[in-house]
Amino acid sequence: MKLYEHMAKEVFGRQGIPVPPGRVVTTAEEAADAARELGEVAVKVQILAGGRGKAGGIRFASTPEEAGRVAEELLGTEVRGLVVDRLLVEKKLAIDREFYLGIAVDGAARRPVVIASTQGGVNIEEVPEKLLVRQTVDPTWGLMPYRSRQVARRLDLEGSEARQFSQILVRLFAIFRSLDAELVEINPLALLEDGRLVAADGRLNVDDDALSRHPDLPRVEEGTETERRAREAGLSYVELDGDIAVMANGAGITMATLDIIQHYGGRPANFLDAGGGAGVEPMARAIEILLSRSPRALLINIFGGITRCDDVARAILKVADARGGIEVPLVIRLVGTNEEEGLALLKERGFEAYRTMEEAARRVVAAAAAGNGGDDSGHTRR
Amino acid sequence: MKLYEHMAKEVFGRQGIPVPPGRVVTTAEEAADAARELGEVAVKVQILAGGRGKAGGIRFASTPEEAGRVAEELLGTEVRGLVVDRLLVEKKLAIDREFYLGIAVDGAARRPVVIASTQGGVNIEEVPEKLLVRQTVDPTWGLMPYRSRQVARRLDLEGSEARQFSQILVRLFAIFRSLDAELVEINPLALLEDGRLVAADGRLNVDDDALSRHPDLPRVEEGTETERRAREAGLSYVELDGDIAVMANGAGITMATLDIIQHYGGRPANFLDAGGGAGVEPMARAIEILLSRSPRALLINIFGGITRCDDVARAILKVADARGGIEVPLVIRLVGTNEEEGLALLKERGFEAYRTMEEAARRVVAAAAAGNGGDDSGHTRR
Amino acid sequence: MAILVDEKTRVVIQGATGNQGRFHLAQMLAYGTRVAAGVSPGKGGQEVEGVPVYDTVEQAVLHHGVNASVIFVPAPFCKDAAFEAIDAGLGVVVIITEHIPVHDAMDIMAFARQRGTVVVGPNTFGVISPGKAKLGIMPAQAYAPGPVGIVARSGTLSYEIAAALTAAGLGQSTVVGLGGDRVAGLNFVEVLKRFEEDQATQAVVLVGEIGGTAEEEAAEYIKGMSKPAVAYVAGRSAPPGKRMGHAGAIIERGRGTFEGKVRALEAAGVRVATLPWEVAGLVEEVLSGGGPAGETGPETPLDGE
Amino acid sequence: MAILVDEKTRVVIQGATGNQGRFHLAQMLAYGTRVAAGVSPGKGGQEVEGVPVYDTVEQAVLHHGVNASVIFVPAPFCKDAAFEAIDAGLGVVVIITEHIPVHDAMDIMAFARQRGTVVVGPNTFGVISPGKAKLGIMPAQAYAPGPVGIVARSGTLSYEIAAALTAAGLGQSTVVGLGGDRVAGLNFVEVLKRFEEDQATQAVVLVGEIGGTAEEEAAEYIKGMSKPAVAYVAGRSAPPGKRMGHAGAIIERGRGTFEGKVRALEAAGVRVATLPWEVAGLVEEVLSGGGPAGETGPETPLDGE
Repeated sequence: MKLYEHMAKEVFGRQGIPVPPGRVVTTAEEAADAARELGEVAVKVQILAGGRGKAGGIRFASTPEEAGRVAEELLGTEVRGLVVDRLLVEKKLAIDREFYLGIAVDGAARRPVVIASTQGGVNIEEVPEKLLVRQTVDPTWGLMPYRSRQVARRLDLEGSEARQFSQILVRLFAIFRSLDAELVEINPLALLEDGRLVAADGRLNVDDDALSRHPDLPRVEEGTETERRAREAGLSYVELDGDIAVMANGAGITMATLDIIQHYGGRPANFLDAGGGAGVEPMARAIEILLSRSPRALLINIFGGITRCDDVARAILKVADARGGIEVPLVIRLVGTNEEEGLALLKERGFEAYRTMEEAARRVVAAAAAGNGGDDSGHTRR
Repeated sequence: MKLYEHMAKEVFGRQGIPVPPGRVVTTAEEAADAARELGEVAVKVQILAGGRGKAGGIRFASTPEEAGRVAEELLGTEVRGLVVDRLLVEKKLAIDREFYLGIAVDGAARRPVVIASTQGGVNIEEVPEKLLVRQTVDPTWGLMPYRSRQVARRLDLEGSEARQFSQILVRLFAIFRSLDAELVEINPLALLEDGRLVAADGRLNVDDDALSRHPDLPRVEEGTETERRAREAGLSYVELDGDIAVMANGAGITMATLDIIQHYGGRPANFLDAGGGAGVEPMARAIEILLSRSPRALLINIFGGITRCDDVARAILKVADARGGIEVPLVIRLVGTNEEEGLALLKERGFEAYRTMEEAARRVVAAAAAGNGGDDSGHTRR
Repeated sequence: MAILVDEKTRVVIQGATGNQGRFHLAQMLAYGTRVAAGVSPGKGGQEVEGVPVYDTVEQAVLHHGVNASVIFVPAPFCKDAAFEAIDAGLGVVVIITEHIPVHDAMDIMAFARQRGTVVVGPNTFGVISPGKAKLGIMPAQAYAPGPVGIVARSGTLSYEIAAALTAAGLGQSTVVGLGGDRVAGLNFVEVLKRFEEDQATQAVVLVGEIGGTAEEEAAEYIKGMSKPAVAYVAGRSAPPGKRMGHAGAIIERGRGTFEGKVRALEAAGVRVATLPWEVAGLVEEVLSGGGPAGETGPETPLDGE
Repeated sequence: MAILVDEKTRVVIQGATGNQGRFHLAQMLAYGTRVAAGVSPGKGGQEVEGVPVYDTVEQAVLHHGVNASVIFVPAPFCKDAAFEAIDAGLGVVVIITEHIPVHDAMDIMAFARQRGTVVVGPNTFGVISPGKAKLGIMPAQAYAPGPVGIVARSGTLSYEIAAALTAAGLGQSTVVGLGGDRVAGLNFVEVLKRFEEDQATQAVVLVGEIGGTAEEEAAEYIKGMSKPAVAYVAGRSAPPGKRMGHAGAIIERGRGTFEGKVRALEAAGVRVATLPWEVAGLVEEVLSGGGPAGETGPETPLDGE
């Protein structure tokens, strides 16, 4: 779960990391009020995506009136495809230099990794390797102050900058660990003209699998309406821009299924992994969700391990019953655990199924191209 | 620093360890009020010493009136040499069995050690070894639930008892670590007739060296007035029941000095370690404290390492100046760092010093026996 | 021969009395795996399929000398269960459970490393040495004993590929699932090293996917391997992923893409299949001496020792 | 020969710019110790007595190959300093600082054990191998090179005894202060083992005190030692101590008393002095073949190798 900048900064501030004074607003009036209090301000759209500065999502205002006007212009617009419904109005900083500081999970090292640079800001991804300091941290004892001093040393920081940096890093790591973060990031970590280091931006992504341990954190929803419905049903679902809906069981096989469809010239409409031994009910829900997006064809590709083929068949029949038939060409590939039972159930109701991915993939691409699944489904399009 | 039972139980309760409902009272009326609320109660003196049950410090009362009467009788009395100024009035428990559960620092293992027994209660120290479970815990990862289940298993606990016990142990260990405890102890950990496990008593000793990390903990003073004054001066001081006051530098040499005095037939009045390179001021304070107890003689035994002999001499002279002379026989043994300067300073003012512990010890014992230090001090007794 | 597990492995099932644990304990027993004990806190004294259940792993070690565990306990309790297994000195711990918090996973891996325990998973289908032992949830009928070692990040896709190999008469020495989580125990390189040393393994199949840098690291190692390798990588059609902030991009620095992985593997002499069902054919080729495609291939004979 | 430290030991002083650190750095240098660097965060680039100061231990290792540290930093920062030294791979870390929280000490010892670092202290006077190297705060004039190894819990008392030995012409191979805290790094047994293996040491002196069980454990080890041992134990006259609750009593179970310690040592063949100044005489006796008093003494020749 990604937190908005203003939420991340609230967490930072509570842990003693300096952040600029600011207020979250949802109207132009509130923005003007905030500016009246703060003086010259930055007005920043709060969206769950990076690159908002380049996309015009950060503006400055010298007066309350200007702040109100800028807020008016930003609220309700789309920035990087996301609707702007809140702004962070912050005191404008007099920045001398911009550093980068992030902590993420390094899968290869199986450890947290600190990444830091004195060349932070919008172009951090292009900073040459030699200007980056990377340091993995053994989670056993956490990041103790001496480690943060080592990072500061490697960045060639000295004196007050080194001291402030070390303290911020120790606190950022404490946040990373205590909030089960997948990522915490301060970019830029701004060195102000008066010598203070301040988190000018903030990012905090929390591990979805650990959210139950953090009841006090705000909950932020992301994704389209359909993606949210799928998530609520416990399904791993991502919308794509094609027209062939796909359900498979397991992330790898689902990805491979999309690859194969594309290989044969088709365009997948989504990624839907119903793996992990889902029962009849979740699978039926999955099929309903796929059909709700009006694809040109639907492919169900199951190699049953924990997933039982008879359950898959029952899920298909359940949806067919509820809708009075499946309205788009349906191609089924069904092998593995309880295969015979599953095939028998389907056959009884006039559904056929393939045994290989190859046949099924070719067929569904053809069906989508023709706008008709033909003799496979026994059902007509809507 | 030792916490009172009621403070320990407050900590336990906050961490989810079941404790009996109760209230701290300082008057008979409050005790009666508490009993009115709680029903049948136990009235327990709050002192920083064990064995208070056997010493009559725990009484029971069936009615508010009786509770008031019992409180009246207990308040202001001495139990195990300590004045009773507060009582804990607790709902009386219907106890089926008494367990023991403690966590301490095991110096030999350099780790926390859990000690548990199903034969708890007042005679725990006599419980045979085979009925005790000891388990040291690697502090690296703390005490995880599986370790507490192992302890429960070794105690042959089952079902609900095992579950409750494991949960209490995990929480008690968290308290032990997070509060820098030297000792946490629940004795008895009472198994009630209704099957619940409850901390019927509680002990929590916090490491003095870590108190600054725990500003929220109450501060409890212990020891005599003089011991407190010494502690405030940063001195390690314990009163004994003899008549020869002793100041030395270092815990081992101080202990050895007491041993030697006793060896020659004398009786030390105190243990005072002014070690660790104390300067003139703290040493002068130390001598003042010793003299305030009106000993029959005073021995200052210094082997100067970090401690400088000239500082010792200056401290002695400072006290002599302030008091217009030292009023009891003073025997000095002074060797080591800056020895010459120290001896010269003393000599100038008529003080002599020995070079060996042996001579000095024999002399001070003789002086105390005679009630006169004679030619050594050049000063008369008060 | 096989790697990690074989007919001598004595297994304890943690979470043996839950639905998943109970079902798969029976399946593993039926396969011939030496499942000696189950562990479920509070359920000590019960039996599952005739296998005794204990409250602690310590007891299972004491009474049955178990040396490997398969963990089915729910995610919130999994760190505790894994620590218990590692602390009890087991050599191999297979964590089937999915949705384990990533910080718990990092802790588990740090502790396992301190103790020298091999962790497989989490979120893995497990490990099977066909005909010898099955520690996991994979469908037994997909496998047969033989000379091919398989190491995969994903479950169903690897079942598919194993089944195709089996159908083609190409049995497996051992099949290892690394698990789908970002932080996992064994990685490709560690498994490949074991296959390289295993006399029963004559060729290896690597089933990868986009994201992370594990395939690139595997390719580095394969350059020095004596045995031929075939790979399939899923995710060619995936749109540029949702990025983990700058830090994610910086960690991977352009690696982790489909093209990058395939390039690295091919440069190491690996035959990379375009479609999953082409894997079996490529394995047949390399086993019959077709050899690796790249110039950096091994100099030792290709069909093993 | 000597144990733990000698003329080749390259030392870094942590907390080199503080009062204590600065003073003792100079003293150690004056003694001939190879003090190569100091560390004080934020003070990198300065010098103390001509010794360069760095911000991190890592740099001191990089630039000077230091392999031992003496720590003078204030107690609240000591855990961090000790971890830094251990993590930097130093072999010996001497912690002079007193009043370190006991939980910090347990953490330090756990980490040191994981990394195989020898910690001396905390709250110790340090280690001196007379004529070779002094890592600590002991008064140099109390010592001279020679055949006696001393291991002590307390500082001043051991200076006293060492000075008496020196005055009697009995120099020392190495003198080790274990430190006065309940949780410490090296213990008696670990130091005695090193003396037993050290060719320069012909007899050992153990300076103990009441409390804990370290002297009893030492006695157990001494039973198997080939070299003679003399001991002094402080605290005979101490009144029954303030007890650490039941747990303390249970841990020690009647051990830890003066009588118990003396009994255990004598049973192991150790000559126990009643008064500190008797130690030198007893050492003379055992070195001239007087031998241990107990029946459980060693069978090998008594005057060492």
